[in-house]
Amino acid sequence: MGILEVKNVNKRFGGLQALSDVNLSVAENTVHAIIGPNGAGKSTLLNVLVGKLLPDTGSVMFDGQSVLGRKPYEINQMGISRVFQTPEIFGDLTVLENMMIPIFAKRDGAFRMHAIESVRNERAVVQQAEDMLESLNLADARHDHSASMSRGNKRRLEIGMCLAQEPRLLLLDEPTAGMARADTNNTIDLLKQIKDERDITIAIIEHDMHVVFSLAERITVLAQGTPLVEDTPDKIKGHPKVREAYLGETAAA
Amino acid sequence: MTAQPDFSKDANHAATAPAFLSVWGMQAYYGESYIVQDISFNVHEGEILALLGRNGAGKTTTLRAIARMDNPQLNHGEIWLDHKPLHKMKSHEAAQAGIGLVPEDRCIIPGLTVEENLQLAQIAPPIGWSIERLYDLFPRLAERRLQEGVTLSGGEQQMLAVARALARDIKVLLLDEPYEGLAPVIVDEIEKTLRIIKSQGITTILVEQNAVRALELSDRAVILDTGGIVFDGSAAEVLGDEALRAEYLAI
Amino acid sequence: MLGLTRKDAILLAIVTVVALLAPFILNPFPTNSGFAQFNAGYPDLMQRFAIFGIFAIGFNILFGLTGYLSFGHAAFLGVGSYAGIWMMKLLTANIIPGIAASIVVAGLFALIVGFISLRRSGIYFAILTLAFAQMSYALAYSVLTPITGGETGLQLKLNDPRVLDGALAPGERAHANLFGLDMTSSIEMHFGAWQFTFNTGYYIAALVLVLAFYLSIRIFRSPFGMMLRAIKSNNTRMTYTGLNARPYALAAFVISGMYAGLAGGLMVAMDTQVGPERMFWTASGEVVLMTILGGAGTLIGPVLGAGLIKYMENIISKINSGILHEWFYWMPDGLEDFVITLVYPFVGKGWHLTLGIVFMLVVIFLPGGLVEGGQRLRRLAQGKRAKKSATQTNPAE
Amino acid sequence: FTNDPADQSTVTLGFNVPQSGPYADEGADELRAYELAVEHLNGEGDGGMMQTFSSKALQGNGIMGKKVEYVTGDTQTKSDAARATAKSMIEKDGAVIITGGSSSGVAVAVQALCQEAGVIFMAGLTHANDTTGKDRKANGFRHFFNSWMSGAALAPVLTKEYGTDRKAYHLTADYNWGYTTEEAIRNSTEALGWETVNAVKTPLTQTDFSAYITPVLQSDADVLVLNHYGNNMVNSLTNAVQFGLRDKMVNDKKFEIVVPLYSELMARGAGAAVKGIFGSQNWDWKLQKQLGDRYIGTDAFVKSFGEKYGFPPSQAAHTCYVQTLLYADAVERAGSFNPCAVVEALEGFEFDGLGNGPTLYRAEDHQCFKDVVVVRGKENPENEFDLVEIVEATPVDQVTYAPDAPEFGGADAKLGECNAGA
Amino acid sequence: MDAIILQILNGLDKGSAYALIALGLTLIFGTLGVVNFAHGALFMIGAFCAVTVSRILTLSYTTVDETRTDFLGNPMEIEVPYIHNLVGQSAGDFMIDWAVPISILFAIPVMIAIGVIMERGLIKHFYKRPHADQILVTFGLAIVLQEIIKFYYGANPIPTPAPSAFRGSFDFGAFLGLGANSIIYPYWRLVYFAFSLVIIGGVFAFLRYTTFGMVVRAGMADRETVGLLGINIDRKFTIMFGIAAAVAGLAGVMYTPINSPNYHMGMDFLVLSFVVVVVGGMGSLVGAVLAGFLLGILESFASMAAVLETLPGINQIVIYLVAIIILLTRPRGLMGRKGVMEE
Ligand SMILES: Nc1ncnc2c1ncn2[C@@H]1O[C@H](COP(=O)(O)OP(=O)(O)OP(=O)(O)O)[C@@H](O)[C@H]1O
Ligand SMILES: Nc1ncnc2c1ncn2[C@@H]1O[C@H](COP(=O)(O)OP(=O)(O)OP(=O)(O)O)[C@@H](O)[C@H]1O
Ligand SMILES: CC(C)C[C@H](N)C(=O)O
Ligand SMILES: [Mg+2]
Ligand SMILES: [Mg+2]
Repeated sequence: MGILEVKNVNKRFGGLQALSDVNLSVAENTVHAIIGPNGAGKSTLLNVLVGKLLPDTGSVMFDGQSVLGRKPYEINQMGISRVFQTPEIFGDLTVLENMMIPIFAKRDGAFRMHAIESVRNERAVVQQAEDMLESLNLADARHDHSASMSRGNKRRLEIGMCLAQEPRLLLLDEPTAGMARADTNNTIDLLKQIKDERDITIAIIEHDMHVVFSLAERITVLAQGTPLVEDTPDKIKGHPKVREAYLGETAAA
Repeated sequence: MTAQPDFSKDANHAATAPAFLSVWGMQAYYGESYIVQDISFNVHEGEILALLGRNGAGKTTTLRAIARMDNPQLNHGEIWLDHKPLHKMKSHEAAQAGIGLVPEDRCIIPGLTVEENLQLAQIAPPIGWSIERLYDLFPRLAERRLQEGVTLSGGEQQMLAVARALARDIKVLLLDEPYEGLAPVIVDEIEKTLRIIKSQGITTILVEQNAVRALELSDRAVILDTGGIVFDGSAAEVLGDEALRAEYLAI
Repeated sequence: MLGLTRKDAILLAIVTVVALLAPFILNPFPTNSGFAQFNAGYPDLMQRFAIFGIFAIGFNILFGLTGYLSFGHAAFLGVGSYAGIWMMKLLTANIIPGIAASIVVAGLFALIVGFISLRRSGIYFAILTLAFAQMSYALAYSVLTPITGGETGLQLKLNDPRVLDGALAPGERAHANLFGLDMTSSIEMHFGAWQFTFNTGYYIAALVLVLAFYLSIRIFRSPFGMMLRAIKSNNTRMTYTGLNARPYALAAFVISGMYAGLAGGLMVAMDTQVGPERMFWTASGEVVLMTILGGAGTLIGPVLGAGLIKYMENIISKINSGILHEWFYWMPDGLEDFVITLVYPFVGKGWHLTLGIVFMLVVIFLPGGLVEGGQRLRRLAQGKRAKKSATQTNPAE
Repeated sequence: FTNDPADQSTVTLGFNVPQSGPYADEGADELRAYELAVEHLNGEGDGGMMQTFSSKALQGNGIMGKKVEYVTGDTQTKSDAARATAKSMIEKDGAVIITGGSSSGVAVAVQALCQEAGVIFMAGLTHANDTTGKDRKANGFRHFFNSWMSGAALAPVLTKEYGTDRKAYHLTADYNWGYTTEEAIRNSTEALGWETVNAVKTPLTQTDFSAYITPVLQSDADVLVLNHYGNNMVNSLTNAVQFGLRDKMVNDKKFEIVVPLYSELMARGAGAAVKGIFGSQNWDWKLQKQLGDRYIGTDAFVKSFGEKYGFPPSQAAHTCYVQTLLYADAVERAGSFNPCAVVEALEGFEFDGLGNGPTLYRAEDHQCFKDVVVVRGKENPENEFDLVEIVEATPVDQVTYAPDAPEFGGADAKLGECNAGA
Repeated sequence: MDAIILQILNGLDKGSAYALIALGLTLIFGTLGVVNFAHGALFMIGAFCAVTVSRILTLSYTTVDETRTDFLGNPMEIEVPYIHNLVGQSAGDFMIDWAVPISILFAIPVMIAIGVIMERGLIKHFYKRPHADQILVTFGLAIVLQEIIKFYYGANPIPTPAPSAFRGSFDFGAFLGLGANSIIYPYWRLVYFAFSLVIIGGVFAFLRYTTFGMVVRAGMADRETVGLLGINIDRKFTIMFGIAAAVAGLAGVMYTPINSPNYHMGMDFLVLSFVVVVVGGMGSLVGAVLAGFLLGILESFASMAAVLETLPGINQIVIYLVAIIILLTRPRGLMGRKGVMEE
């Protein structure tokens, strides 16, 4: 039994069957990639997992518990973190503050009033956030307003914020899109390192095959809302249907 | 400031053809921080120029400055497009003069359907490809024509953004990371489209993180680093220069 | 110090000192001079500065931090006032139970209103709060007359029970007091032509203001404050980081409702009367304007905004043509009349015009409110012209 | 006592009137009257009603030889704002008396404040019973008449004009003054045989009254009583006339509209709609001309006011002017600015020559008792100020009630002790 | 039964007033995203356009009539309108009588000019500023406009009657065969109702059947991008503002015979019209109009004595109560669009 079990999930948008009968099992402590053509329903699936969308039918179990019907923050508290396709960060806050918030959320749960203590006195949290920034190469920008960062950096920050929560399942929606090659490689390294260091399951959506093949242990190919195949990277690479429908000639080469 | 600068003297500019789009001494800033400092480069008619550099190098800033968006602001420099002074224009005037920008976050307009997004591009002259022709190029959009633009999948939005630029009769296409978020097959598609566009004589500036891919398509390349130009030459030159690639592009 | 950074501690110290010395600072002109009109150092106005300062500080905790624009905050102030005066009528003219009740009742009311209104955001939230406040106003004015005294409102009466106080001797009246210290009692001091009034009620209000200000600094700098700013910045990220934005916003709403209640309680403590128009939408609008005028989201801004509006309302509105003639008597007659015709529309009954113009000027030229004005002045004084220097480091050629 | 002007050559009066909000024009007229009164007290101008005033204590040399100065404030017709300006006049400007205002809510609030602070309050426009009823205060005085008096004066005239077999429908502004006025008119008309078919409360903030007027059309009422004032009155009356109420016949009688409390400014606002409508007033500028010298003082006042400002004074101006003279006179007679001495001098004071005929400031509740003027909107006005015609002046005994009348707080209503302050 | 019909009629009439006022507001507020607290002031200025026109028409010179006396006993001065000399006595009287409809011609250019000046001079700098700043600046402007009107026209309401031809009432009862005089309704209110429908329909058609509407909607959502497509959005916004101001002003002109205008009538309507717009749903013109009618009808019914007997005070709060219920059951009001003014 995987840590994440998706069974018979269906989702319609008006006349469009965005997800049809999706079954997916993600094994604990693996990196599972979901790839597929644009509009295949990958992001929709992710939205179902984090509680942003409610599927029409089907079940989603995380670690033996159903996530359906829970609020997004509850699902997050269960241990699922998500990086968005377009960066979602706290633009009005400094980079350091951005990093502290998930650490607080991790420590204190969904709601806790610390109305009187000072942020500065939360040394442990500040330290942890600083460390995280350091490892993301963002330490220099710690007092900058995060809104004025370039987009690549915003995305890195967001990944860092999710990692800082030490989730059990990390969902990444195209984490390296728009990142410079160097940073893409850094991100791959970062994710690998995280995976080595702690128990974490990663589900990643990505169109950059370099990233997918460097990280993934298993790959599910989604097309028109249905899983087409699920296999190891090597098998997927050679799969004729996948090559034709998705990879094309250059990427597969 | 009004006289058109003489580009031929500067060794840094390729002297193959008269410059079609020329950027000279441009400085651009947001608020009080100067991002792009004194850059000059030329683009020639019909060519594809790859504009490369790390995250935060100032590529987007450069494109936005050329398209005369409100931000960044220009504080020095001139931009000429086909004998017209872009630096004196507002963004809608620049657009009417022939600039088409596909912004990096796509900027699909909320509240409008796919088709309305395209129609919107065909209100102000000059108008380009018909909507039918665009649907032909991106059948996926034809299927989704009545859906609200912002609910499209990431890749579909990218197609819509490119299509929207082509819906206008543009002279220069500014593409900010057009491949981002697209399935490899689609990237191939768009690349093909770009070649078609090029063959029709449209000049393109292409910003792309996948440098190799971009360079293979381009005639020339400009590399930016922290707001300044560090390289201006032919695309083949970059592909051949290991050190350059390693230092500024990390490939 | 006190758990504050140096900068915050200095700010608090300045506020404290200004509050303590307000009777001097606000009365810069000798009593007999023509400019005595501009003196604001009399008890009632000083109390109003403090009370509306508290109201605005509280409002800013909600609006400045979370960005939720409540257009019905005056309801909490009004409800606080009613609760306060009932305590003073039923229990004792000592202000402590009254103020305590104001805070508690306003807090509870805010809890209900906030719980419902926070289900929506943006303008929808603003209209929900407005609707609650307008209903409170309308009901207090009419149907609830038995409880609220209707249009006339409530005052202390001779025959109020006041079970904790002893019976009054004939001829005596009940005075709002703090363990016998009469709110209305003042000490006057004369220095030559200057006169300064030290009023008990004002000092109590000022003390509460300083405490309220201190508390708001602590809230701003706390993790809670950071969470509130996070809500304003990106609610989506907030929820996908495992944080439940609703209770945070509700807590901020209730806290700011309690601040409003406290202000309402202090109002009846200083001046033992309540009327329903305290809850009318214009009163809610006023605190919004105070906060924006001073600088939303800044610590000191709301207090400045409150001060400016109350100053205009009480000082500019009282300048009548007689006073103008007194000021300009030294001019030649024709000129005097001309100047007075020019100035007259802006003072006295035209004070609203001046107010409107000030609103527009401030928001046009100082987008960050009065606080930004202060910052610009400081920058000017320090000769730091940030923009110039930036240009110079990047010379054009 | 508070703000004793003993060691000064001047004395400061506080004129607290609405200068913004819907009653700003009324406040402006009140202020004109105050300025005129100050002029007269200081011996400038023609002396106005000082010439006709039965008490001759005033010399035209200020009050007790001190030159009269004044400060003004804007009540905004809000009790909070009115108390703030009153306080600033007392605390900052050293006013010994506060006077003015144009609503009962404000009057009650400021009166209570003056009681606390130990200064005299002379009310301006306030018509609700409560001001000198259940909310009466030792330091507060009202020259203006009140709801009960309106009822007592109007009812006989109405029954005479319209008969005793009438069915009345009341629209009442939903606040204290509305309640007391409705009660007064109801009680006095019902006593004379009218039936009240319905009484509906309308929100103070209402601007369009059509939804309240149409049910009147449907009822079998044949008289509509509008217990409204200010914009409420202007709008409800205009609406009622638009809906053709005045042209209607019900129960074979011509439908009639009554507005218990008239005001010249409001009549002007309602325009042609006021024609033929009955109401009551405290005073009218044509009183002496039409009803003779019982109302002596009226012409003198109209003359000084008219010459200074170019139009006749409103009843608001009149009552404010009179209150100022009465205060000054009381100080002279008491020989002191001490509020308690002034209270003593005013209590039970009988006077004449101030335009209302013989008048008593009753000691028990500090309410003036005098004739009430019943008026009707004029059909063919001769000029823009000639909006109402005087129907009769109801003699004072018809409008006098017991100080402990239930409408006025009964036996519980107490003036309390006068307060002279610190 | 008659009572119900009358109350519905009333509700429709009142609703059309709300809808018309809210319409102008929603053009600026729901479409351009500017929280315009000066909208009430525009409505008020419209009303004073009517006052001004009737004052201009009655502009007079004075002759002294020795036979009559004024209130001080001096010879009476008689005013003779110049217009009598210009177009003759009867035509002059006709024009004076028709002052309100005539002022429409005057109000349209004046209001458009005011709207355009306001947008160019002030509002255009505030599109990107926070709503709070917009509130402060437009509120300040509203106060200034009010005070100017108060300075010149005073605070007291100024009666501005409808043309005498419209002063009577229409007998619906007889018309519908329900018996004479059972349901009568003033002509002018019917005119107002019809006028509202025409204006509302006109604005709809303009926004619906021209691309203008789409461009403005798009510009509101994302100015930058619309600029990139070669469209000069600033100009469209200015036009939009001018139209909105004209709509507000016309609503004001036509309203004057119903209630005498005074300088703060705008503020009295302001809050209500915000409520109507928001209940209708941000960004939806249809919603605003629907909400206007809905609230108008509900208010009418809440004013009935029978209702008030069971629920005292309901007339005071019905609009707010209904607003709360609607906003809680429908997140974006009746027909609001997603993402408009939700932050
Ligand atoms: N809210 C919505 N309403 C209607 N259709 C929607 C909505 N959200 C998504 N869709 C449609 O559902 C399909 C799946 O979208 P989804 O975002 O899941 O694709 P994706 O696999 O993530 O694609 P990409 O790789 O391009 O991001 C698309 O065709 C999209 O247009
Ligand atoms: N609106 C803004 N305000 C202030 N600074 C900005 C703004 N937008 C971008 N910047 C800054 O300008 C610099 C250049 O940004 P730009 O977006 O041009 O980079 P880029 O080369 O496009 O990078 P990427 O590859 O990440 O998109 C960055 O350091 C960024 O922080
Ligand atoms: C001014 C008064 C005559 C009427 C006013 N509404 C009051 O409350 O008394
Ligand atoms: Mg996607
Ligand atoms: Mg970029």
